[in-house]
Amino acid sequence: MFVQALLIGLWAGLAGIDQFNGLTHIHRPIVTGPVIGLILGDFTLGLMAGATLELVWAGMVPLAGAQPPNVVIGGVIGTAFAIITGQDPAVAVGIAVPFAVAAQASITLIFTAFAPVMHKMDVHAKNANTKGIDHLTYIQPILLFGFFFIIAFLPIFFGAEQAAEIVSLLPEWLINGLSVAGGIMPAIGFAMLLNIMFKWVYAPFFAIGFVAVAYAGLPILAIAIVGVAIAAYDYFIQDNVKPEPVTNTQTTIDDEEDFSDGI
Amino acid sequence: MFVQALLIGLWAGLAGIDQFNGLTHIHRPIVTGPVIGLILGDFTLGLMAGATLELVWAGMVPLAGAQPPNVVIGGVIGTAFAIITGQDPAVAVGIAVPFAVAAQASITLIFTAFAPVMHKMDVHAKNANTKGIDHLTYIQPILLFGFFFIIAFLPIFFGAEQAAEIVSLLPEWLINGLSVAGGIMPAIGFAMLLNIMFKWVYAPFFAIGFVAVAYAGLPILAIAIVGVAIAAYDYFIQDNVKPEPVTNTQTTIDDEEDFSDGI
Amino acid sequence: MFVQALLIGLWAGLAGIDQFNGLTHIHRPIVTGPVIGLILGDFTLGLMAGATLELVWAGMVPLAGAQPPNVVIGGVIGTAFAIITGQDPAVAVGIAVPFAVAAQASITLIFTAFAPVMHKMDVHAKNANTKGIDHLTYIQPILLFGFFFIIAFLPIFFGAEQAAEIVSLLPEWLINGLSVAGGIMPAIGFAMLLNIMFKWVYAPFFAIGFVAVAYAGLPILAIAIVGVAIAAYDYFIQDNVKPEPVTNTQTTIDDEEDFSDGI
Amino acid sequence: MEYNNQNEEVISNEIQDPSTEKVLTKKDLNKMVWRSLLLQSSFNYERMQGGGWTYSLIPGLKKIHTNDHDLSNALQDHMQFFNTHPFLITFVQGVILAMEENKEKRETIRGIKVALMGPLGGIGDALFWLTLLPITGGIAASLSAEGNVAGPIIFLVAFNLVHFFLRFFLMHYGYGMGTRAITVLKEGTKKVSRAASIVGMMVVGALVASYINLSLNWTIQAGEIPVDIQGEVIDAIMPGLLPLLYTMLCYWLLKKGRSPLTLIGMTIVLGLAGSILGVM
Amino acid sequence: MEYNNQNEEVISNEIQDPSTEKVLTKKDLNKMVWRSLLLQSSFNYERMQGGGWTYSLIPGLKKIHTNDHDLSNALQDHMQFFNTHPFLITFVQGVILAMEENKEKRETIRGIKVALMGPLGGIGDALFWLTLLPITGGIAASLSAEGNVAGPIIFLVAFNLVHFFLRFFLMHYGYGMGTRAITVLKEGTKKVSRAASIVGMMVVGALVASYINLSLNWTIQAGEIPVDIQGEVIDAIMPGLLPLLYTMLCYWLLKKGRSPLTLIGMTIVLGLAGSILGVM
Amino acid sequence: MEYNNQNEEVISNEIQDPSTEKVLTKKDLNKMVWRSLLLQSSFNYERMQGGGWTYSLIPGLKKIHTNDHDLSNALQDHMQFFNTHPFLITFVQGVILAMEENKEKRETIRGIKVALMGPLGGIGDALFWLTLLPITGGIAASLSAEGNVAGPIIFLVAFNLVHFFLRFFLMHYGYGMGTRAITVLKEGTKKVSRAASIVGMMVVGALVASYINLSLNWTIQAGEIPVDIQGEVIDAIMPGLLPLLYTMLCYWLLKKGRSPLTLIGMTIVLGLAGSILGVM
Ligand SMILES: OC[C@H]1O[C@H](O)[C@@H](O)[C@@H](O)[C@@H]1O
Ligand SMILES: OC[C@H]1O[C@H](O)[C@@H](O)[C@@H](O)[C@@H]1O
Ligand SMILES: OC[C@H]1O[C@H](O)[C@@H](O)[C@@H](O)[C@@H]1O
Repeated sequence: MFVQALLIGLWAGLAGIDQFNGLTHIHRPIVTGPVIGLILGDFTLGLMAGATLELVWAGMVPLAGAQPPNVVIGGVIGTAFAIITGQDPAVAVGIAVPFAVAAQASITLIFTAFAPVMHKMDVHAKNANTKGIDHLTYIQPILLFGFFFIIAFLPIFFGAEQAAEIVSLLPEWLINGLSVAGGIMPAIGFAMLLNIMFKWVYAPFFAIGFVAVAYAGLPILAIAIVGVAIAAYDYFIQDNVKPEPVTNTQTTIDDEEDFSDGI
Repeated sequence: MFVQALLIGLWAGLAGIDQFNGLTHIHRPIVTGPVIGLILGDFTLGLMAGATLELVWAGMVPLAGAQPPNVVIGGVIGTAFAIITGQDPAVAVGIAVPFAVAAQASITLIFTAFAPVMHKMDVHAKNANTKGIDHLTYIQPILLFGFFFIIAFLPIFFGAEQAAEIVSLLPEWLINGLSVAGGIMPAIGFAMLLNIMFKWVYAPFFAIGFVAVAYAGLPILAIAIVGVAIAAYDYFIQDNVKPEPVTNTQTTIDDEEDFSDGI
Repeated sequence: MFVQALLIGLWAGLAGIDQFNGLTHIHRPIVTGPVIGLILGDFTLGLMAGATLELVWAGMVPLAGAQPPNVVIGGVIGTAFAIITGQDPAVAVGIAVPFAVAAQASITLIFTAFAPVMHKMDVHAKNANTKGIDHLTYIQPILLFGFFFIIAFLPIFFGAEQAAEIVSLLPEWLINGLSVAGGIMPAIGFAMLLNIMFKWVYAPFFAIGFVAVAYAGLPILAIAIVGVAIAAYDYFIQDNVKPEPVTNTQTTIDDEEDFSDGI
Repeated sequence: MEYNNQNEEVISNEIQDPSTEKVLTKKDLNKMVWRSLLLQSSFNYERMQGGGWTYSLIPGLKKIHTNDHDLSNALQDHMQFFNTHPFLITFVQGVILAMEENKEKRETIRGIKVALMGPLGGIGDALFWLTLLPITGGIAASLSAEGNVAGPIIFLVAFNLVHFFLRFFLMHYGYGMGTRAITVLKEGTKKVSRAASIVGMMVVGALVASYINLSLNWTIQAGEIPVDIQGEVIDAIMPGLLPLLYTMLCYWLLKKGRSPLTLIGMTIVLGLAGSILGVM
Repeated sequence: MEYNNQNEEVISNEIQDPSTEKVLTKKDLNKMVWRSLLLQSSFNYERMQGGGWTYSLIPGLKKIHTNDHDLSNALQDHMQFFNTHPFLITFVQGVILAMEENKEKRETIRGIKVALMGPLGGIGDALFWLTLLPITGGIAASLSAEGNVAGPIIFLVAFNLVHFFLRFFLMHYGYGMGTRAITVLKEGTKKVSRAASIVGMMVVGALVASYINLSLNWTIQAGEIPVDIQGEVIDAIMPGLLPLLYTMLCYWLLKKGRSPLTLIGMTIVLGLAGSILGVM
Repeated sequence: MEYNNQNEEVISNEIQDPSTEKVLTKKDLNKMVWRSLLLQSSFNYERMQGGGWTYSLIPGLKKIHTNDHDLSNALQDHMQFFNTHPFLITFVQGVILAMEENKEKRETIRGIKVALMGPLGGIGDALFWLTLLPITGGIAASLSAEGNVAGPIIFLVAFNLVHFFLRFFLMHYGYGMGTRAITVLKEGTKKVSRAASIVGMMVVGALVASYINLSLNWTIQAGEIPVDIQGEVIDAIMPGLLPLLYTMLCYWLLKKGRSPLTLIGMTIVLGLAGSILGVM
């Protein structure tokens, strides 16, 4: 079992990277299913389990960074258990979901904890050290690889119950708390953005954008359209009302002065 | 039966014109009912059938050009069959509705097919040929007369079943397709309007009007009010920021010049 | 019973004042209950009846001047009858509510009828007669005292049935009519405000505020935020487009003139 | 204040005879009220009431623009898309005739016309189609149902009293209002035409989103997953996207010199194709 | 920059004594906090808290405007429609007193006053009537229900701690904020009064649509067809139409010289008529 | 036209080397397409894709800004909050690179970047996550379910055809569009940067209200009365109040010189506290 668990772990690691980087979507159950099938020696069952799990995860996609139950772990563990235990793929879903949910929480956690790395990057940016930025860029993918490897390896190697116990060691309040913190975190990003962008003259537009979402529930595109409309109007009227170039008058006066002098 | 069918056809033709031109509403079942009653020799039954059909068609009115099941054909055929077959007016509704729906489709079709006539009118407009416009104006009413005459005459003359068969000859996809086209057609009208009205300075207002309906679902009146508010604001600020008339200064300078000259 | 009814009346009068002036909230059932209990000799029962009635009236508060069933009368009469008749406080609610509703109607009536007093105040304001305003200010509290005294005294003294009869003498159409009038009345206040504030240049903003509530149902705060945003934008652009101070040029010209004179 | 305007040549703004005499008499106005009965005589889905609207104005326009160039300009302008409630049309006529008589800029006239037609359409539908008609019809029906011949008579009288009173009253009222408004707005014609265009363009934007009926009725069955293209995809991107895109396509084709007839053909083909494929 | 303003004479903008000394002491402000307890003493449906609001300001206004003409102007101005949450009133007092002391234009003061009252009304209702009161009341009730005399005591203490703390704190806070704001905005009084008026007018427009309770409860039975006049007709034309029209009617009558008392009489007659006819 | 701007020093607007040569080749652009695959490589909840976005631009920025001061400025600027759909990213890259190459003001670049990211995020999610993926996945699943090995193959091919075609096409399309737009907008850089900032700030305002997930899940049981703090109190005052306040708090702390790391610590403590107390 060790070799197979190892192979599955490696695949999960790759898929885990692909879920966020590359996005070729080899990480979806439809692909992962047959791959696991191959590893565990039952390609067709893997294919079919992958199909079932693909449908379960249809529409469960990360919007604006919010993580749904993890599709990689769901696909890998679901298929593996379907083949190992010889259960119907539909039953395997039940086994896969708690692991997928745990992975979801952990990734939220990783994305929360990763914020400080940005500040390392800031320093490199300040120093125009692009190599430094490049290097920092590779950290998270490696981390994700390790993480997905472990989460996939353990339950295959030790069996689901033992693995579930290990998973359950993560305290609820911590996971929940970090996920709450993750939800709030963009406020810092916006504050930093405002720190650069904010001028009092632009404050009214911030307010209008905010009200349009908070009260009227308009989607961002609608706000951007209205924003462009307002900006264009503003652009045009500033044009219209450009005061007559006074320089002209000034020149006349200067000429005048010269003239008087000349007398 | 021929004379009666003829008379009914004539009345339907008149009513058909009135539905779009004149709008005295002699075309509503409440009036059409007793008229058909008179023709077919049972005034009271016509009166009562008209009342029933009037209620059926209450609220079925053409909004923004969209055609409901045709009230003229519904009223005429409904009443006629109620009297001829001696059925209860309520039953007559069931017979009238398919004809009314077919007429609805056909009128949509006529209004779709009539667009090219506008381009004849354009030519006359260009040539300031008002007589030409006048003449083209009379085409559609005459057409409507003929159309309603036939649609009313046939089923009375041949009997409902035969007529229904004829009606059903129109292929579904054609009627549906033309009605879809009719729904899209105003885009051309707006494009032509924009072709004349559009300037980039006004584009922001187009965008705001569009967003206000598409996203916020505001009715046109609300948009017009906001539009007037914006226009008035714009009007006033253009006033405010009118640069001080430079002519004044200019004059002083000219005086100056004269004065200097005078020395 | 007379002394007790008198004491209860006095307390109701005070509470009636407190409901609108002072607002220390001694008028809530939670306080009124034990006080009535003391007066009628069963403090604990009063305390508990007060608790029950407090919960009944939770959330029944006057928003934007609209009167809910009167909490003072509800609390006083509810508690008193609970103690006198020895009924369960929950039953007392049923007795209290009609009186509370009658009091609600009467207060709406008082607030409607009180509008003319404002015009007395206007005269004093015009004459800068602050003493006059002060004196008029004390009228309504005194009136409320009397009103609440009577409404509380009568049913305790005569018993609920007799009192209910007296209450029912008020004709329905009158009470309803005055409350309708009260609902419309703010229009006069706004008209007077507009009479002072209105200028055509500001009309667009009035229109936008109106549309935002009437059509989009936005709350006042949202409108105020957008209003501040618009006002700020307007403030800033007026800044931007301020025509170059012409005085400057003017001065140059004057200097010029002097200079020429000097020659 | 130079907005690059490539359309100026479409309908020229220039007026050859700018004299602004009062030439319309009460009789002229009344004549045009009668003509307004044919407002929908050329109804079609491209311009809706544009033809009938022009027809209704002809006597006035002829008297105002004795110069053929100006008349042609006016006629061409009015021939564009127009739609409002048929009972309120005379109000628009009145206002517009006063402006024509005063030789306002075509741009201003157009802006006001478009700004009026949208709201009046909605108001008229609410007042007459959805209120006056059901009320008079309902009362008449309850009489007729008892065999009372008064039903249809009362209906026709009551309904048309309102109807014709409005037509005549609104023509003269609108004309008066137009005349008065003009005197007030006289000063800055450039500014007034800008204001009219602002409102007009907002209304056109709103009409594009509300008048054009173009949506897909198309659900892709991807294996077991149904995907509703209109509801789940297009509307998620932007509601009203298709009407907007189609209008822009038409506008672009017109600019490219394609004739409106081509666009009509294209639209009909589109409709038929959509119908045959079962996706519209 | 001449906006034709025919109302200037209603309450003159002119200040006879424009000296801007700091005359208000902490004691003065505290005195006006106590007066603020009578904010609703003259509550009525025409001006709501207008009378009590003026009453609450009197000591300050007298000290600031030693000139009778100016005092009269201020009093008349404050006597207009006013309504906000009674616990937040002292914040408005503070801001306005700072502005009065600085002899800001009446227009500006009015604009700020109106701009503040609307939002603070809603916020206060949410915070105090719908949160603080149920919470303190609920806790107290659960004590009282067990016969514990601490119930009412805890209620009164907790509630009024918040209540009176707010009154005093907000007065001084508002006054400080007003004073600071003024220094910032000093430069362009014309522009500031314009900004204040913009927000004020938007709030008034919003209040017209939300405060006036005028709708028909009237269903016409046209034969068998029921027509709900408010829901199907008026709202289809424009929601809030009746409040708007009635406000405009009142405004027009005031302009015509009718006294507000006449309007009150008219309104009561309307209410009674509506009630008797059963349509309101 | 002096807007008091205290932030100018944060990222300087000054460009030391303002020469605007065309230095980017097709190859450079393609290289950056490949880099764009790591857009989410540093994903985190503070700046989301800010790090990966900067990473993806590095080859271009280095070639454009040969001056270290300018390069540092650009890198710091791009390192800020960024989030959009990963498949549409190359379009933003293209536009921004064209602007960088043209040495537009940092303010303008920032405004355009922010203005693009919000709408493209929503559009991309609708098009790719919620449409393309379920459709290709669904079709493939129905093949796989029958044991047909074509399922996964067709899925990968079809999906990535669209995916990679878009990445390459949009990069060049965006770059071309950016270049063209610049020529049009050339004249008034001050006015263009103002316009960009207006849209950018509106989008940021909107994102604050929609991206930050901060609400209380807290019901106070006051005796028998349950008070839902979020639904009945906070939302009644203002929806989105907490996200707004928290953003303002962070902004204020940054201004006070606190480091972003402190803010992250604070946020995590807040999250944990909220979680332990069970109110978030
Ligand atoms: O919403 C835009 C974008 O946000 C985040 O970056 C991720 O959740 C992406 O999957 C998503 O497309
Ligand atoms: O909607 C306004 C108007 O549109 C079209 O012209 C027709 O449907 C009319 O019946 C309707 O009143
Ligand atoms: O709505 C604000 C305010 O309006 C009126 O003044 C009263 O109903 C108060 O109780 C309320 O707080």
